[in-house]
Amino acid sequence: MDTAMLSHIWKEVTTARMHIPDGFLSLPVALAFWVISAGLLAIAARRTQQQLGERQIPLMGVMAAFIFAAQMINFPVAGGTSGHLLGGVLAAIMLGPWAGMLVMACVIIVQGLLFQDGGLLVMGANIFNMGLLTAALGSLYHGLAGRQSKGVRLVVAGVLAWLSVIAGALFTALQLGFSGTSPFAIVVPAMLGVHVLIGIGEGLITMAALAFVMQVRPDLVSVEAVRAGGGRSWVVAGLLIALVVAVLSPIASADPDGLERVAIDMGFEEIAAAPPYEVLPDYVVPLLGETPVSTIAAGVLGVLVVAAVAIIVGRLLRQRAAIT
Amino acid sequence: MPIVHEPVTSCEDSFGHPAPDVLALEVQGLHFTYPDGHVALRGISLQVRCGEKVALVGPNGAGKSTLLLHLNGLLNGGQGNIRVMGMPVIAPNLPLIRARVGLVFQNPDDQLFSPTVYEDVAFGPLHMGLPEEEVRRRVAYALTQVGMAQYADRLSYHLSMGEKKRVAIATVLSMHPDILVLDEPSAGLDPRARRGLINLLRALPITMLASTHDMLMVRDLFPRTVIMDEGRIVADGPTEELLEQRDLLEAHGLEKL
Amino acid sequence: MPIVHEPVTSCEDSFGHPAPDVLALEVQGLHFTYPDGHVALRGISLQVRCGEKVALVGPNGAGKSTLLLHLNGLLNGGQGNIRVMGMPVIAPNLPLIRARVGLVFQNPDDQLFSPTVYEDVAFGPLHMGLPEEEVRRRVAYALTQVGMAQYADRLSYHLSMGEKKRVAIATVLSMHPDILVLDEPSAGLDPRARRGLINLLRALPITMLASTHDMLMVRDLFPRTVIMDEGRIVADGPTEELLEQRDLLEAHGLEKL
Amino acid sequence: MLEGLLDRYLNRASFVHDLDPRVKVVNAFLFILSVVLLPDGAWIAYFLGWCAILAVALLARVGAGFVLRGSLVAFPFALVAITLVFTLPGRPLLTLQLGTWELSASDAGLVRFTSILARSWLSVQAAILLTATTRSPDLLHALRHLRVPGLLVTILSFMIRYLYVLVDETTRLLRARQARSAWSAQGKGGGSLFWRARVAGNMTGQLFLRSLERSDRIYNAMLARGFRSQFVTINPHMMRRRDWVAGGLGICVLLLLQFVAHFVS
Ligand SMILES: Nc1ncnc2c1ncn2[C@@H]1O[C@H](COP(=O)(O)OP(=O)(O)OP(=O)(O)O)[C@@H](O)[C@H]1O
Ligand SMILES: Nc1ncnc2c1ncn2[C@@H]1O[C@H](COP(=O)(O)OP(=O)(O)OP(=O)(O)O)[C@@H](O)[C@H]1O
Ligand SMILES: [Mg+2]
Ligand SMILES: [Mg+2]
Repeated sequence: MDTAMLSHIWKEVTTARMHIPDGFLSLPVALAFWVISAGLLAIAARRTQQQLGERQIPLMGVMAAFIFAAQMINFPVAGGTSGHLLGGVLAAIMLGPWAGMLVMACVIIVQGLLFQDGGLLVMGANIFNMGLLTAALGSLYHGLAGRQSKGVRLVVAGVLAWLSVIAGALFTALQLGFSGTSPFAIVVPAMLGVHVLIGIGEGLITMAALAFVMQVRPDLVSVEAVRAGGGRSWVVAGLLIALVVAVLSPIASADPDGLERVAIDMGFEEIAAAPPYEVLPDYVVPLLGETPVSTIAAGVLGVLVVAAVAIIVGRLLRQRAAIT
Repeated sequence: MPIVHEPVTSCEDSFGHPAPDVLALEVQGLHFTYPDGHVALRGISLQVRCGEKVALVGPNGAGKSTLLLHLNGLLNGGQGNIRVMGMPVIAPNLPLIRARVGLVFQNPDDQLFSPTVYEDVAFGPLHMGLPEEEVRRRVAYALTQVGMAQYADRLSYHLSMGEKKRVAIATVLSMHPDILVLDEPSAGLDPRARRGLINLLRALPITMLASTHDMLMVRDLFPRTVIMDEGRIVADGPTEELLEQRDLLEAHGLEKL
Repeated sequence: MPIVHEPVTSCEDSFGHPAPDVLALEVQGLHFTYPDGHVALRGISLQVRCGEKVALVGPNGAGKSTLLLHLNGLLNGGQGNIRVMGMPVIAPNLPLIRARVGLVFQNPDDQLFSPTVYEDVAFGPLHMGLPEEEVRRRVAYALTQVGMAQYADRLSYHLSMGEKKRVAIATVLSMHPDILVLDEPSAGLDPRARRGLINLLRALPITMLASTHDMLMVRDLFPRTVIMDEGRIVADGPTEELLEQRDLLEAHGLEKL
Repeated sequence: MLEGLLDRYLNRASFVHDLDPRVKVVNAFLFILSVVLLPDGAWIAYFLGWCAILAVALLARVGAGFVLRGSLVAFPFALVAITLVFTLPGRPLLTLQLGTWELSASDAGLVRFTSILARSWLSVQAAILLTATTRSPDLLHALRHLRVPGLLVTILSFMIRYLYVLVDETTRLLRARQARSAWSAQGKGGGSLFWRARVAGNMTGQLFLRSLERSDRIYNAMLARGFRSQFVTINPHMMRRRDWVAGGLGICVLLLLQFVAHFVS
């Protein structure tokens, strides 16, 4: 393996782009997420059509190309790694939740279809993790911060962007676990651990991009524009979907391997053997435990925590803004 | 730390006077092939002395932009040698080279990515880690040079094309480069803005290499012209003489005025 | 169904011969203000006869593009009247108007939005509701007119700038327009491609109105010139005469050649 | 720089290139489906699947090397599954002593890990063959005629068209930033982490605004040519006999794979 390949691997591992290739998800999991994603996409397409009409076609097309291209924009962090954008939260903030979902789905479809970045059969899962879920989280922005001061809005956007990467990673991990491709006890904490860090880049870029637009074209992100974009029902819908998926996918999973008991003699050293897992916090695994039930619970818990943090942060910030 | 193979020279002698005998730029046998297999440069050799203003002309696809991108190491991997102020353009030198070669891109929108004019012009000095006082000084200097001093707080995004061009030039002037390299500086400007730009470039006391299709500008501004075609230099000499040679111009897709 | 206030005329008489006395375009007292409050047009009146080739020049921001966008109803809401081949440009007439006025935008990348050249040129005829057979015929005709017949299956993205410009013109020629309206057709072309475009436009037997900064092209191609500045028409007459008036040109940011 | 990366289509004249894109899309998708359904350790079936890929690659004159090289993209993801080797219970094959911890690789784990890798690798190669032999407009036509919602396909076709334009724009932006990323002779430079992130965000925001304005201009260009809410296209593809035959043959191969996997080994 040459250095180019190594650096490619390192880049893949240290970016938020968690495109699952074909073969890594079991058929039931892959199909279940195809169904969920297709359903959500159908709603998104209809709602965008209602909002934008015929203008939607060039707008969505160019915006999807924009997200694709924006994912190339990086900034050096340290040790040869760099921060990247995934873009789901940004898209949802700028374009509204439904249009954001549509745009993100198009990005992932094209990445899988034309560039083999993510598989075809597992595309439903990839669309869900990196597109629908992230855009749904982004839609929280309008409810939480739509009318707040500029600073509060930026912070909420940044936190949501950070959470979106974590949520995407969590679902990726859960899908891999349910498919029997990787033991829950390793893949969940490892993915979460890595993406808690990677998500920071997402948060920073999203904040700065939003700040730029606020400064240069304030009309695009004004309160009025925001009001047209989103509603509170979104918070509930997004959460519900996430929960349903977390509960249902193990049932859909026909592969019992995934629920296999994790070898007890497993330690952290072999995790450390693979570079990306170095950042794994020791305390996560004991918390998750070793049984399938607690793993499902962990998944559900993860979703709830992510959502709760989002809401609490938003509330706190709102109160602070009200005081000042 | 940077590797510099030879003592760094400057276009000013130790008394701060221009030193016209120093080689600002030296390209030797440069070949370059794009990853898709397209051969863009087939052996370019070129020397530019301090203080010279040189035009680079030739049809679309001649390789002009490709050559310019090599001058501060944005493209590399081909054969041949490039030296800027005596420093070889190799990876370890790049951080220094980039302060010496100010590259101005064709579309100023690509170059102006900060919200305000000030931030755009300050990017280079800030990246060089200069102290804040010095950064301010340099921004003021650069904006004054291009006649945009009162624009510092404006949003770059809303400037007119001609104003953007000027700011784009200021963004590299603030790094105090020895050589200004411009890719199609007059493209997209109306006649008035174009005239203003030509006057500005004429007045700037700096070495200059500019690719362009604008033969009127070449005649008015550049004493020396290099003609490229298909990745080669096909002529190099005083502009006046070259512009007289109708056959030469026509063979390379250029027009006699 | 379309409302047409007067009998539709055509630039060809009933025998298919050119009819130079018909008014192709008639603008009367056109005012326009952008939603942000910027006044772009302040009373434009202009008549173009069938077969005329008219240049529209003036500094950046004069309102040239704004005027052109009005001609097929992409902008409206201002005061004043516009008629195309006798038809008022009002909402119910737009589908007919848009087939009569072929608008070629400045940046061909904005105009060529389909994956392949063929699909782009077929877009207009298809959306006019023509039968497939006729669409194919028209695509072939339009591509032949601009000398790009063998490019039908190419991807638009991979074309050179000059080729893109030609295809952009073909995309409106396939609609058999009476008037070709071009926004800065020669921008971004190298001298050779520019020359090719000028020859192409000269050979097209069609009424033409083109905004441009390219005074060489104006001299070579357009017998009549209209000068705009700050939303007004400040001069209108034979190109030869206008190009002689140094004061007039300089007052409006143009250059005498 | 990115053009080679972006354009996966290989312009060759071959039987495979000439097939109706619908046949290729359906066959590629079914192939992946069938590969994913292969059980662990069905080595013969994996091998036969690979032979099928090779045969198509040769027929399409794209070369096995091209397909192989491209298929390495899925490789990093293998890291996710490698832990299976050490965590699945089974006969220990190899024991590593790492400090105080003992790692043992089990046979079952190794089989499962290798099987996942093999299936993924085969799937990626099928997808690469599809894009190497089908131009993106044809791919989109195929999707449209395979009843993918027309709106989505239209948006995708706009996206692909402007992908190239925006990737170029971004490349130029990145270059312009890089060109000014100098360091002082004292070895200072780079700016703070937050400043760098802010610059990246500014670039993103600027690209967004430019894209938004571009979409307006495109919409104008569509209106100017008579667009009225309905997108009209012509169907350039007709299923011919050989398309049906090729499609049928492909499906037979897939059935064979399943048969071999389940009954032979
Ligand atoms: N990224 C790339 N990948 C492959 N080929 C490229 C790339 N960029 C440019 N080329 C090709 O290299 C050749 C030289 O391109 P270059 O942009 O240097 O020409 P140029 O002289 O600047 O032309 P122009 O006057 O149009 O700016 C052209 O044939 C072009 O198609
Ligand atoms: N969408 C818009 N909103 C507000 N103002 C606009 C808009 N588009 C153009 N303008 C302004 O209207 C004026 C006329 O613009 P227009 O584009 O018509 O000029 P132009 O003559 O075509 O200039 P150029 O030579 O630069 O193309 C300019 O001052 C411009 O800033
Ligand atoms: Mg160039
Ligand atoms: Mg204009």
